[in-house]
Amino acid sequence: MNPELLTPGGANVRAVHDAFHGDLLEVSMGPHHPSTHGVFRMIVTLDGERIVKLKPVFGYLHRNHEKLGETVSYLGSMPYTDRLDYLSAMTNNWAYAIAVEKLAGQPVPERAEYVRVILAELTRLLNHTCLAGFLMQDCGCSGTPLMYAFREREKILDLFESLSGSRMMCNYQRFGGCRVDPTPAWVDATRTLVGNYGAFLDEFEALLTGNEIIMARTQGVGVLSAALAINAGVTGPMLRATGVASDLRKSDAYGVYPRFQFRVPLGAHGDVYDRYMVRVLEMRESIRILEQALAGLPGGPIMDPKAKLRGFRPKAGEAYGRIEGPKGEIGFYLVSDGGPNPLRYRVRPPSFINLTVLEDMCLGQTVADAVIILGSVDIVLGEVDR
Amino acid sequence: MNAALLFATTGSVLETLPVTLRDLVTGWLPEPLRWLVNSLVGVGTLLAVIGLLFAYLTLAERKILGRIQNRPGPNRTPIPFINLRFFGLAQPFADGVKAITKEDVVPDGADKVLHFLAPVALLAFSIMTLGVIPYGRHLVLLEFDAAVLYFFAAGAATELAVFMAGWASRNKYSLLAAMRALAQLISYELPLLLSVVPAVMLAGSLALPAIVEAQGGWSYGFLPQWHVFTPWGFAGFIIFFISALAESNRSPFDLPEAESELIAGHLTEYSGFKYALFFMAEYFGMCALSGMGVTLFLGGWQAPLPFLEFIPSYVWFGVKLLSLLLVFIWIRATFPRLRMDQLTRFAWKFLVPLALINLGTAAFWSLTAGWSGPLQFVRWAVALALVLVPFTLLGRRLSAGVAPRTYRYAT
Amino acid sequence: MIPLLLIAGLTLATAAVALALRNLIHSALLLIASWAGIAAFYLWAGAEFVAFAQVLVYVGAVSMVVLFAVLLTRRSRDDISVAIDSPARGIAALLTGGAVLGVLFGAVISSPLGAPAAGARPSLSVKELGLQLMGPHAAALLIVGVLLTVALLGAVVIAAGDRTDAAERKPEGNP
Amino acid sequence: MLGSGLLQGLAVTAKNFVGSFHDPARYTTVEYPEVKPALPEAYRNFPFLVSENATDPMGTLRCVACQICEKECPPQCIYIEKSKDKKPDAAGKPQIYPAIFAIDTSVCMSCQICVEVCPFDAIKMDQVFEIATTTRFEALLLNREQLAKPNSYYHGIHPTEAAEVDARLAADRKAAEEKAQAAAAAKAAAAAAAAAKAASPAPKAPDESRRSPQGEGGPPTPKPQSERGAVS
Amino acid sequence: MESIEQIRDRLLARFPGAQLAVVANPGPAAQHGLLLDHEHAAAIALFLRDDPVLRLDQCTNVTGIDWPEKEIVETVKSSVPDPAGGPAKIVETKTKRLQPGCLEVVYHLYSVQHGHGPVILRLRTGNRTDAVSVPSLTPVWRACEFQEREVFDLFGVTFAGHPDLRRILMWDGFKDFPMRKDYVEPDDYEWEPTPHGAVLEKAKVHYPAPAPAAPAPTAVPPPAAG
Repeated sequence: MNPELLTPGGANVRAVHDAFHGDLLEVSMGPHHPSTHGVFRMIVTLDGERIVKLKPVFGYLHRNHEKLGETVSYLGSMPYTDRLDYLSAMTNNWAYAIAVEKLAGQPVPERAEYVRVILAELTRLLNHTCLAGFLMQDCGCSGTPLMYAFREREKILDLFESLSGSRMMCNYQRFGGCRVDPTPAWVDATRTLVGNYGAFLDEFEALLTGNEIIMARTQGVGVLSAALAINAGVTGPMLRATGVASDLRKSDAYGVYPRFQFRVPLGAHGDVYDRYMVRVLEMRESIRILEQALAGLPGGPIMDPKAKLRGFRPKAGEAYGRIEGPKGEIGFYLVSDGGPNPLRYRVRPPSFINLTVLEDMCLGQTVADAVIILGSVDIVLGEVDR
Repeated sequence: MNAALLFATTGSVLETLPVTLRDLVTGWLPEPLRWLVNSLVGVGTLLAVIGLLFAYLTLAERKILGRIQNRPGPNRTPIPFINLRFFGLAQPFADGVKAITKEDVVPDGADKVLHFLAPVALLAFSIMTLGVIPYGRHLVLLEFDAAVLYFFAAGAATELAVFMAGWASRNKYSLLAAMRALAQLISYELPLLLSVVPAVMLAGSLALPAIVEAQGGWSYGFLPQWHVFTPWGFAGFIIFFISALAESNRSPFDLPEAESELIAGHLTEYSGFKYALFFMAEYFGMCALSGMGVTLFLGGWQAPLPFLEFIPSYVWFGVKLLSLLLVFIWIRATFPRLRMDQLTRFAWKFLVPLALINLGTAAFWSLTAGWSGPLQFVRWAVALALVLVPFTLLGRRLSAGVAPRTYRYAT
Repeated sequence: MIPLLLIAGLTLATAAVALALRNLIHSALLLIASWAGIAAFYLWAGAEFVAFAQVLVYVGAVSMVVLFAVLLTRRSRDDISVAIDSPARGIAALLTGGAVLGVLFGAVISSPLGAPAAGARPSLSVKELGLQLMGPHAAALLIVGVLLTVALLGAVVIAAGDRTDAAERKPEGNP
Repeated sequence: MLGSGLLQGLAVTAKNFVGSFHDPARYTTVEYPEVKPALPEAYRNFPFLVSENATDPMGTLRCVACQICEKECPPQCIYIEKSKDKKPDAAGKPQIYPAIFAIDTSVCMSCQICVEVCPFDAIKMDQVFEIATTTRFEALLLNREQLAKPNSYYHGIHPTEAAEVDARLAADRKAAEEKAQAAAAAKAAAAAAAAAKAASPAPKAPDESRRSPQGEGGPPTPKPQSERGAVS
Repeated sequence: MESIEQIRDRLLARFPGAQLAVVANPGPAAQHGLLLDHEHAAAIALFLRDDPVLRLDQCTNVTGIDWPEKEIVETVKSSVPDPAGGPAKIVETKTKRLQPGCLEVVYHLYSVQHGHGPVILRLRTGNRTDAVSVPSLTPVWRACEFQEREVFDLFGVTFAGHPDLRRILMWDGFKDFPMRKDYVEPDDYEWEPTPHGAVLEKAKVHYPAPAPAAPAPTAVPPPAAG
């Protein structure tokens, strides 16, 4: 393990400093910058066009979500988890539900597990489609890929709305199952959506993947090495883009994932283009999982009959539950002292930790690249600042 | 027989309609005054037509961009008093009123004189370029012997105005963006000029009406002899079109106003009517360059087929101009932006060499004009080879590290 | 006659003001305006090709070189010494200025201009101009061409010089 | 060949441009004020109180001010004050009703936990989303009168859910009546036995009477769970 | 993957001087932790990361937990022989013990290479007031850089050896540590139409006399801006 990798910014910061000459220009990008995906700020030090130093600044959207978790009951925290990564509410709910079920040893019926997998994969489709749209918007397309992405996203959000009542703030999972049992009409609607999602992806890739300008703008930009990625706690598509085969659906095998056949795409260069392509290929795998899950959806109760809704007091103890969210490993660490409120309610935010390596990826690149590299990390400020 | 006669008569009446109208209006004036009023009428109609074209070009851009993105585009602005709302046709006037009424903020550190002068100079130069384009058989405002040189001389002066805008705002971002804009404009002026030289060489004159005349006639009865249907002409047109995109700061090259990086580039400190002036200048520049492209390569006001001659020439010019402008908008909707170094590398290492080689192809084409029979195919084959071979070689060198990738899967 | 005086007056005025201004950028821009004045001279004389060439070359390109030079070399505002620090230097300046003026004036007087040719201006079309250039003056054209290419190559070599240390400036590929 | 990807991209945008004129899938805009979006049945916005009928909303509120929703609401936006007196509810039994029931819709995040935890199906989620107001506090604070909506309205917006709730309530009511009849029958039998015993000496009368009033009390009202769901 | 006890024994063998203790997790999740002492923490972490068998190369989660002082009342049942020879009486003696509070940092380690985990490391500070320092594991796992800064920002645990220890979520001028149990939030009360519960006390402080205890919901807006 090269120790140089480990110090933040590592050797390459110093080397960059010594060789450079001329006066440096410090530019503050954000928090009102049009391309930082929300209130996120980067203090970038430039020498001419090249970036010499990049310090991210957090906290503009900090609501102290974890202190809130300690003052509200276990059930009361569920709607707040929708507001963490507000692009993928269903996976946040599932991660919180899995952690509490592990804390209280709460069994979950078959049908609920299948519905949870279906909703998680739909969220992955939605999140990766949005990411591709935003990334191309940062590359400079004037809104066309973003509009196509949002057109498809709306169809998935309509499914969530007809199931849980709200497009983005679903508050759908409960400890021991789900709140509403999906009707056969809903399952058919999902099947048709999944059926023609492949056609949309083909059209989307025809517009973007072969485009020489996009390839020129993103290939070889923001390279991240596998060793640094693992060591810096990077998870999700960003880690797989560097070639590391790490997918919690395979390694933790939580829920009913072992019953489905799906592959995990891996990148080779760890640059922005690989991160984009890994997400697009993951969407195709999600479609395969959805088809299998919809086919095998069993009957039975959606909620464990013995699950207590109110007065839920898990025994004293702690638990760390995690799932493979669209942005990476999203986990909840809960410590209970037997009371109705958790003693400690901790969220493991994937996009916050993936930003650890933002400076390493941006050094030596230009300002335009820094914007794209930030876009490829796929951050949502609700989860970064909590 | 009378069909042809009909064509001829109606064609010619419509053809010279604008000119007869003008003479009708100014006929009773004494000689020197008539010359003055004639040119004023000409300038007036040109500005009116191009002004309206600019207004509805902004609307067309937003509506076509909308339709490409599966949304309607602006359709809510009613006609003022009869509040009839159809397809948002009143939108440009609403934008105009908004631009005029918006407060014109001038930063106190700014250099007041230059800050005011920049948009005015930019607009003046781009309007000057419009004067020399032949819009129809008889519709030419300025008949210069060296019209092409005049066009590019006025075009080159716009860089000065961009620099003034960037410098006068005394803002770190706009200065940086002005530098980028200048680098881009200068590096794309070379391929623009080089791509025009073959057309001038083949037509034998720098006067634009003469160039259009040279593209008249149809070979084999139906194929129009426009420059674009020759190998060197097609390559020249493509290079001209790409450089025109860059010169008017349009889509793949709209780096100076790259929102995602330098906010609004050298326009950051402009608001209100001055901001609208910049946009007007950009659209006028776009119209002028596509007008030039149509004149040099697409046969100006020539009709595409012989029996379509009866439609007046300015209609053909309008159709071609609009189709070129639509391609501008279409490209803006599809392509992302190039990075600064890629943009200049693309100009110096790809467009300039291709344009130089294109000179050679055009020279070969004009020398072998006499060949006939089987030699025609040899001539076409050699010309095509002279165009395609360097294109593939340079293309491969340009996109050396860039290629679609295949991905492995972990089960 | 009046337009001639007008253009001459404008050109001289802009050039004079350009010298007097303290703000470098303003004076550079006024210098460019005076070049446009010279182009107006050509136009008035009927030589359109030369006028447009003047505008294209000077107002288009050389102005950029001047402005870039002014921008890149500006260290700070106060290092332009304006006052004449010693009387000897002042007299020397006057002498050289006078000498140059004398030579110019002599050339103007002795040139066989005679009365302004009221006759038809020589109708010079671009085609003849081209033929002249390629014919008798081909040698001059080629020499200027070679000179320009050498200058261009020189600029590239010098610029390449910057590129080598820019290459090592690029970090050894972040890990 | 350089540029083939670009041409492919142009082809896709052209297909979408042409498609937007004839293919509904490629023209998804709903021009809102003129065309109202079709809301799915499960759509929820802010809660409302269910009253049995529209004529006397305040009289027939299902809510019995048990304050479970006030405790369970995560952002604590519900404010209830119990009434001093009682009024008969749908089943005719005297129940406490909320003197003040206010929801601060500027704080409420429409998470529908109050609907889930309400044992009396007294509060349901509404579908009205055009709720812009001019003032920050007064207009956004909905009191009891503004919140109450009849059951028929509830059937209008959530038909299937309303049907289930009514079926369940009807079943509960029927079960309650049967129990009441059974209790009444048991009481009658006990009274008959007591009368028979009165003829003979009556040493055991007192303990029976202690048990019977409980029986008479009819179905015990569901005690509001005392433990505080949300420690504030 | 080895159980936590086996890991502890191997570590004790490897680092004889280290005081290691297994912190049992009573809940059904049964994820037991390993309490490390400050001196050997970094060395043990480096060993856990580079040991071919364990290879815990990914530190996914770093959390702070605030354990305030707790008064533990132990009831000890002891039988006291009755001097009068009768049956022994059971006497309950209650001993009050003040368990000292501490700030605890929990690390969840996983192995990407072998796919196993979590191994949970726990580091505790001396107390909650002055001895609040803990050795930083950022030099071992870069993942801890931002998360340790967050624990410093919200709990006040200073990490010795952290390359860039600054506040990450709160602004630099912020003085207190919000996630501690005894944190008192600033009195930025904004008028609420229906104050109840905790907000009611604040409402009373801000609108003592004129407004009734709980202003009627349809009350007129507050006399002065709160």
